[in-house]
Amino acid sequence: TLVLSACTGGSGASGAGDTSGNQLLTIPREDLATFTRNFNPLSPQAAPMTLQAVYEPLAVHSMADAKDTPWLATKWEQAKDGKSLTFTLRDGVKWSDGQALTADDVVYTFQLQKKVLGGFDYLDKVTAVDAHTVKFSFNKAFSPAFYEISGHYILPKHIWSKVKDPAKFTNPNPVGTGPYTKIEKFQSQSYELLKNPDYWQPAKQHIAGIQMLAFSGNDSANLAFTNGEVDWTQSFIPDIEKSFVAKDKKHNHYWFPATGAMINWQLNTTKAPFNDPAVRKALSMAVDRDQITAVAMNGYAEPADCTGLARTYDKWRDTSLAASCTWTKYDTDATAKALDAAGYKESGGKRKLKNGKDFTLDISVGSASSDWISVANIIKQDLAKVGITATVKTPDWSAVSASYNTGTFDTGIVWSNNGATPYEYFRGVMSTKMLQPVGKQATEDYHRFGDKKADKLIDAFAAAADESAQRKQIDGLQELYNEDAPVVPLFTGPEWGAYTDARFTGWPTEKNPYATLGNRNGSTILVLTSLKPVKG
Amino acid sequence: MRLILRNLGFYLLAFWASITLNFVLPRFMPGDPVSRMFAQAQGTMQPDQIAQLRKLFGLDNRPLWEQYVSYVKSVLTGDLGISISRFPTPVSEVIGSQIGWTLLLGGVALVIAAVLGNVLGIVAAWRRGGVLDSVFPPLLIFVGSFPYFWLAMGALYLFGVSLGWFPLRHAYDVGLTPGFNGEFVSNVATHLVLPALTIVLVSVGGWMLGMRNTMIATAAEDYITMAEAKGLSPSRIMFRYAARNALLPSVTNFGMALGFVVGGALLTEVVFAYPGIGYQLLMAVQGLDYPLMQGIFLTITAAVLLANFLVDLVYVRLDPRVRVR
Amino acid sequence: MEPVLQVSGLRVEYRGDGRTVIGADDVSFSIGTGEVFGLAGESGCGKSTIANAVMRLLKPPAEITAGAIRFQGRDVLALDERELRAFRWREIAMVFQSAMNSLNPVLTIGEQIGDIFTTHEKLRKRAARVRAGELLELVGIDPGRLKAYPHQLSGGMRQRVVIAMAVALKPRLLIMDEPTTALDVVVQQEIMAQIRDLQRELGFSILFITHDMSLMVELSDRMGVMYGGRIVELADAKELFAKPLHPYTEALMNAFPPLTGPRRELTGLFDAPRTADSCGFHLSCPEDRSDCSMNIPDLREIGPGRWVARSAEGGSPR
Amino acid sequence: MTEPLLSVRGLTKTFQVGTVFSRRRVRAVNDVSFDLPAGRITALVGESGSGKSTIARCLARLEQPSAGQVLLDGVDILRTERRWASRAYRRKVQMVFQDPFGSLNPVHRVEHFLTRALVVHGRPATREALRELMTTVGLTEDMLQSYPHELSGGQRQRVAVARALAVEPRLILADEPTSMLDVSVRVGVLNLMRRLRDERDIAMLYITHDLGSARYLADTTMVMFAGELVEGGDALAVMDAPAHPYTRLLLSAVPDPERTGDYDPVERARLREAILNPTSCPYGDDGTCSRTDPVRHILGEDEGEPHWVRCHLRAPASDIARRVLKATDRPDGEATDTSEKAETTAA
Amino acid sequence: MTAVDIETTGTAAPATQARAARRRGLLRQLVDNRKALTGLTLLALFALVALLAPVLAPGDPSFINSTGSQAPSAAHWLGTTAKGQDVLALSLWGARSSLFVGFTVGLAATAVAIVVGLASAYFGRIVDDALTLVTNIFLLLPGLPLLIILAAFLPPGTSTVILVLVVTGWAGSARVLRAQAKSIRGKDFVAAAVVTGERPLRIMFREIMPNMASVVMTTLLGCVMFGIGAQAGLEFLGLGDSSVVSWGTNLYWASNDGALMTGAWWAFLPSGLCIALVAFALALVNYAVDEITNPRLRSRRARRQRRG
Ligand SMILES: Nc1ncnc2c1ncn2[C@@H]1O[C@H](COP(=O)(O)OP(=O)(O)OP(=O)(O)O)[C@@H](O)[C@H]1O
Ligand SMILES: Nc1ncnc2c1ncn2[C@@H]1O[C@H](COP(=O)(O)OP(=O)(O)OP(=O)(O)O)[C@@H](O)[C@H]1O
Ligand SMILES: [Mg+2]
Ligand SMILES: [Mg+2]
Repeated sequence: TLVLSACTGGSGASGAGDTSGNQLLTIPREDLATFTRNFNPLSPQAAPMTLQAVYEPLAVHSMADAKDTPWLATKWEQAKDGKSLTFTLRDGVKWSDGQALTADDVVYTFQLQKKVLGGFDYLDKVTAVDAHTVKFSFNKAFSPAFYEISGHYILPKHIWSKVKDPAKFTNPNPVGTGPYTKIEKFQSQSYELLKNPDYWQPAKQHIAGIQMLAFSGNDSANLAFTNGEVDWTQSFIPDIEKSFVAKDKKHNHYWFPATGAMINWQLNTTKAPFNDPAVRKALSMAVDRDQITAVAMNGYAEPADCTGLARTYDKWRDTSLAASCTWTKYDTDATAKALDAAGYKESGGKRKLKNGKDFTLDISVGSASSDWISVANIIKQDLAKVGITATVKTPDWSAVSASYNTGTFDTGIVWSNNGATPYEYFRGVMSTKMLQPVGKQATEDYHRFGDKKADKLIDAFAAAADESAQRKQIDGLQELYNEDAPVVPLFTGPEWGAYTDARFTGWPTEKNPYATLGNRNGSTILVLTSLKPVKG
Repeated sequence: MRLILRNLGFYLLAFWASITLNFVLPRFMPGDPVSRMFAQAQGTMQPDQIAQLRKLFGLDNRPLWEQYVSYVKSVLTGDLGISISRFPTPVSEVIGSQIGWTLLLGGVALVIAAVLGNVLGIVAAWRRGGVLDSVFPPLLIFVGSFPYFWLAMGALYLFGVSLGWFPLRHAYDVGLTPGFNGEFVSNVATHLVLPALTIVLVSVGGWMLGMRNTMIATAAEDYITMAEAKGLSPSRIMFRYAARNALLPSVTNFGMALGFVVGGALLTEVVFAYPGIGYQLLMAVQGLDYPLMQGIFLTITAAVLLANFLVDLVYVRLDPRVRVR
Repeated sequence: MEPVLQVSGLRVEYRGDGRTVIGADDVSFSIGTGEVFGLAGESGCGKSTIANAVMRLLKPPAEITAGAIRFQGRDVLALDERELRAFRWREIAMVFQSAMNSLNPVLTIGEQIGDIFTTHEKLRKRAARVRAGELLELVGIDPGRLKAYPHQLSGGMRQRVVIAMAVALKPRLLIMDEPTTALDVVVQQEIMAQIRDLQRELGFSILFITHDMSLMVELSDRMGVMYGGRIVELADAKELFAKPLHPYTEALMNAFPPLTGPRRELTGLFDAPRTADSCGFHLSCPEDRSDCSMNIPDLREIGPGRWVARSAEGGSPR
Repeated sequence: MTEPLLSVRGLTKTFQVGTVFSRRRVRAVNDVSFDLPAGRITALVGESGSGKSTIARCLARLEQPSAGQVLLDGVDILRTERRWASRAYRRKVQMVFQDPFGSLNPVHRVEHFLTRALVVHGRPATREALRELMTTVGLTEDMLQSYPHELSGGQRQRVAVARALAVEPRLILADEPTSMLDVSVRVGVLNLMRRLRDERDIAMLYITHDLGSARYLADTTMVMFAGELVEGGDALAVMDAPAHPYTRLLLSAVPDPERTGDYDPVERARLREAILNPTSCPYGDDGTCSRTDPVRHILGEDEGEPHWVRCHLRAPASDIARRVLKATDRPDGEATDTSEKAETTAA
Repeated sequence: MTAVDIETTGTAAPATQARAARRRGLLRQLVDNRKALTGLTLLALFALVALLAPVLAPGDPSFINSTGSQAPSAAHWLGTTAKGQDVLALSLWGARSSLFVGFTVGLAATAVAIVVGLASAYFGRIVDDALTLVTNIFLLLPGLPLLIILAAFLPPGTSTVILVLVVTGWAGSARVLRAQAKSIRGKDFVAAAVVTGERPLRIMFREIMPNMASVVMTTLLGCVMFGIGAQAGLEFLGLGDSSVVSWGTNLYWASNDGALMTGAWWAFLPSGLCIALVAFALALVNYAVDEITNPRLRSRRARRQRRG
């Protein structure tokens, strides 16, 4: 068979080079070696594209340009007191089985969500005002609710109300309002999503369908991508200029907008030297963020400043504060001075704690996050310059997050919340509301820092009705952040995304940032409805 | 018959032991799948969903022995639970859709390696000091010294990427509908070449050397001298007398090798994005998907045990001496 | 009378890494038609080496470095591979030292006997099986046992199977290398009786090898006693038993306490290895033991058919 | 007669073969009783697999007997030391094995074996003690530094005897000590054993296939067949007037150049066939043996040693048996005379 | 994994030849054997490299300083990784962890195997049944999957890797050693030692074990090979301790940094080659031990002609 197969072998995926106009948009999943036919959006393990191409939300928020695009709802209105929100549904939207979308579907969706998965504590009641209007009532003024509700997928009541156990329903042939709902050729390593014949904006169904491919890891997915066998990837590609762009400068592109969450080096503030903001700031100055973003993150990330805000929130940033940042600038001498001043003197090349012991610390990172391990290693090198011995610990993520949850860790590289506004971020790093004593399970604020002053600002932000009112709170929070240094902000996580426009055009770019290049987030639908096949 | 029963007894005991091990192991792991999933989602998940998810996944807090009893019970009734990382797909379904590929890859590689290795070994022992005998053993040892994954990656880049002779991934071309037709079968075969090749390369040396050495040992037995004295032709002595006996240890090794092959297949599956339960297991472990992990481990164990049992049966056919004992 | 087998001046060396062991040295004897020739001697003195040399079964590192083996006038050492295959078993057959190991454990005895006929007489399988059955009957085993595997038979039965195989082609000479050492005395006697019956019937000559003197004297017509790779005494069996001339032969004869008569004290015999300061039954042995056999004097005929290794000056070796 | 050093009563050994899942029982020794008096050599002869070695291994406590008593100086040691033999017992009872190469660990020097035997039992391993041991068994002192493979078979066996002697035992169990030796050196070892018995008043159990050597060496001879003792008595008496069919078979099978042509193989085969029948020895057509266990008959006495046989053929009541005996053997009047003293052993 | 196949065939050599081997000393003979000499030289070389790594490549080999993988040059003989680490330094330092883990695993697994094998053979019966059952179960349990599960639940670190590899690696050796020990247990010299009054432990380790030297050696080498290979496999999968510099982690990082994809073959090649060379060296020695204890296996240049 060896000789025989040598001749027939060759091109892998079917689509490469196909420009018939009917080509499928091929997307790899590097994190799923195999697919299971589960299109239940309630399941955390729903098959890819369930939430991107099959089911749709009321409105689409793009992190790239921070814009909200009306989708299943055409408009919405917040009550004056901020305690309710009313959506008006689009006319003429049909489920893929031909039935019309009604307000009942929306009401049912949220009922089901609360029943099966919980959440939405602030949500008092969802009512269908009429067939096209839905009203969400809250138990308090809560402006971030808009993003949660508008971004939530909507399910057809007439299907789901008949399902006995919605949590365990695999929904093999989904009925949704999305552009591509027809599942074809489902196999363990690939499947196709074809056009929804009843789509409400048929003019935007330019492409014939989507083809998903399963890969066993970044390596094999990237290989397919750099070989031109898939169109759009979101996996981390090392040295993308060389390994991808250089192969076909004309068609191969990437764009890594800094729309991800802020990645922090968190110090457990319940432990001795780290409870001192001066120490935290001193350590922060020891970190060479430029090297981290350049080497560990392959130059794809943006260094953080002392406002703590990710680049996503640029419009919220207090630029004058940002310009005068001190403790996020790399300055080993300053670190040494600051530590000396705080009482952590160096002797014999080793920095000492106040009790005379060596200043040492552990940095824990989940073993799967190789890029963050490199980040930790650079921090370790940087700390060595000021006489601090750091040890990088890389157990499995589950062990790491267990130590975060209970507050038993020393320091660690951690993600942060990434909402439409900085609300979630500041709540996560500074609010006392989220604060749990060591030993109790915490779900955010692992570093266990809380500032009552921050609470006030955060609550005021949630209750504020408009952006101008919120701006003040955010400015206050930034100043507080600069003072407290609750965590050591490192860089804004980039949103990976690369594509080849050999077979499809219309991709979001830096110049046209209508969405990010992620293919599994809320704005993916915008890309799916913008791409056009290359013909001929 | 008694022998078969005795073996069966052993295998059942071994199976029980692996069920127990299987039950015990994951329970020592730190963390639980839900917080793991939460950590993985990196902030995109609602914290208050955690308790709900726990309920959803049915992680129970009953006393251990109760869990054990019900675990054994459900395993024996073929219910391996519901996968967490592929919720709500039953574990048996996940495994069912994958195991065929592992068996195909592992089986093909094992059979080729064993047959090729044994034949080479026989010939090498037969022509002592010949080219085959002096060149192959060190060469194959050397090739076999490379880590599976290293050879796999090397082969992938050399034959797949640079030369483009073989497909780079998957068990068959995307878009092909599985079926028993020439196109599909040859497609599957093409995809099998590289992954199987690496496993064969790594393991064939062991088979060859083993066979060569037992052949040489066997050739010194009195019954071989007797056969020579009887004036039988050399080939008859070689195959009917020597090889037949020298093959016996290989048969036992064959059963044992299955376990290794699954391991080897796991690494190759990762490199070639080949479907299979080996890689699935790695994912399950990383996602703390107890039920899937247990299910896969149990399935592999059961398969290895079953294969060994079958090998034992074959052995009984091949070696009349064990029949009466 | 033309002897069936004539061995003259045979020397076999085992060439190991660096050192060479002499397995047999200057061995000469002949076997007449229908004669039973016995070869006795202690373990390792070279009996099997001679048997294997006659069958041309020696494998490296063994090498025949001198001497000639003639079988019915043919030069055995000159046979090529193909001639050898035809020669073996048809002309000379052999019963090996241990029957346990000389049968292939994974083939039925029927197949193993049948092999002989399919190879040498080009019989079909079925015919070969019939012949095999007849052979088994000849040695008193139920032909139904053809389907049995070796391990399913007792030691005695296995030995009989091997004997049956040996006489299958009615060879002129049968070599029996300690055919009964591993067996019970009772079984041993039965086997020996059987061999004698067969010999009476088929008329072949026997080269009989053992270290059990009484057994040998009982069975053979003529016998040679070997020591250190050499034959030290060669004579008619009864005569040799009655009047051993070489001290080693005497020692051997003396080593068996009698079953009848009064108890008399047997003298302990020489009990030092050839490695130490003496080589045993001959003179002026140097330190180097590889030379031991060299110091055994050549055989001298001291009477008709009566040979003994003794220095020319006469008198017994010290 | 003096109190025996060691008495064996009703010794039975059943082996379990196979693994947990398929146990099969093999009865190797069945209800055997005998005495081993000090200063006497007792020979145990019998066919291969009849259980001779098993008895020796039971007495050496290498195997645990399934039933019975082993009385050493009147104390049942199976009761006092249940699982493992004490060193005190080992000190009194030593063993010499069949294969002198196999019984000497090839990685140690001769000195090691003797030293260990002395040291384990709390004796100082002085040069003096070692030299004395070596000379006792007829070896030279310089051989202490040799490895076993540098010695001849006879010398090795002498080392094995020296090792046994080192602890100054009162009983030596010798399991075919000469069968692996070259014929030319056998007598030397036999003579050594005889000397030890005479000089040191040691009791010996001499196990052998070789009836000639048993006759040569032993004071008492016992014949074993299929796990049971079938005949016993003064060595010469048993050999010269064998009473049990098996003993006769055995004797007739020994090659003896002086007796050439004396035996009839056909008759012997018949005898053997009959004896090997599964139920003891139904040598006769009434099948008594298949119904009842044979009993012990005392045939005569020689130097205070009763000659006994365990066989129906010797029972006075059995006419058939007498007829059979007449038909197959040399006429033998005296046996039936003493049959009145027949005693029944515990079944 | 090939090791297992090789070692099970190292069947008991005829006693005389084993004796001959002992007489001349196993080590001396190894030095005389060409294969063994090659293997031992290679091993010594690697051991030397491991010991001298701090001298040959001073400083932290994993020091991250710049981007860009540079091809081999005068400054960096084997080039640099994507993080600017010197590949040569990484390979040199990697020898330390890999060899340490390999040999520790080998020694520990062999020790366990010896104890189990000896106890099993010496005590027999229930002990043997139980230990054999356990051994067989461990032998049949698929190794790598078990390894992955174990490695995942224990905290990372060299000691975990060692522990896990010992747990999954001893059974094969135990089976071989048990078989060998059992055949020695049946020898009369063991019975003789019992009769002399020796205690079990002494018999096991002073009487039985010295007779198994060559089998112990082959299993030891096999275990070392297994240890090195399996450690690399684990680390490649990211289940080892990625902060340690070893050949396995080097490959892990190389693959993570897409070394092959970006054409940086120099980051990928050396560590794999090192693993293979060490394993090859061990296999050669193993092969030679087989040959020495069983001289029949020696390859002859040409079959010597029989006289004809
Ligand atoms: N393969 C071999 N290599 C080296 N020497 C050998 C070999 N085979 C036999 N010898 C030596 O040749 C001599 C004669 O051996 P042979 O087997 O002929 O003796 P034997 O008389 O048959 O002994 P036994 O009675 O034990 O069968 C012995 O000294 C032996 O060591
Ligand atoms: N360890 C054992 N396990 C099972 N069966 C055994 C064992 N040892 C001995 N036997 C069986 O017990 C019986 C008696 O064996 P034993 O070795 O005592 O005979 P023996 O008279 O010494 O024979 P030989 O003369 O051949 O040495 C035989 O049938 C043997 O198969
Ligand atoms: Mg011989
Ligand atoms: Mg015995």
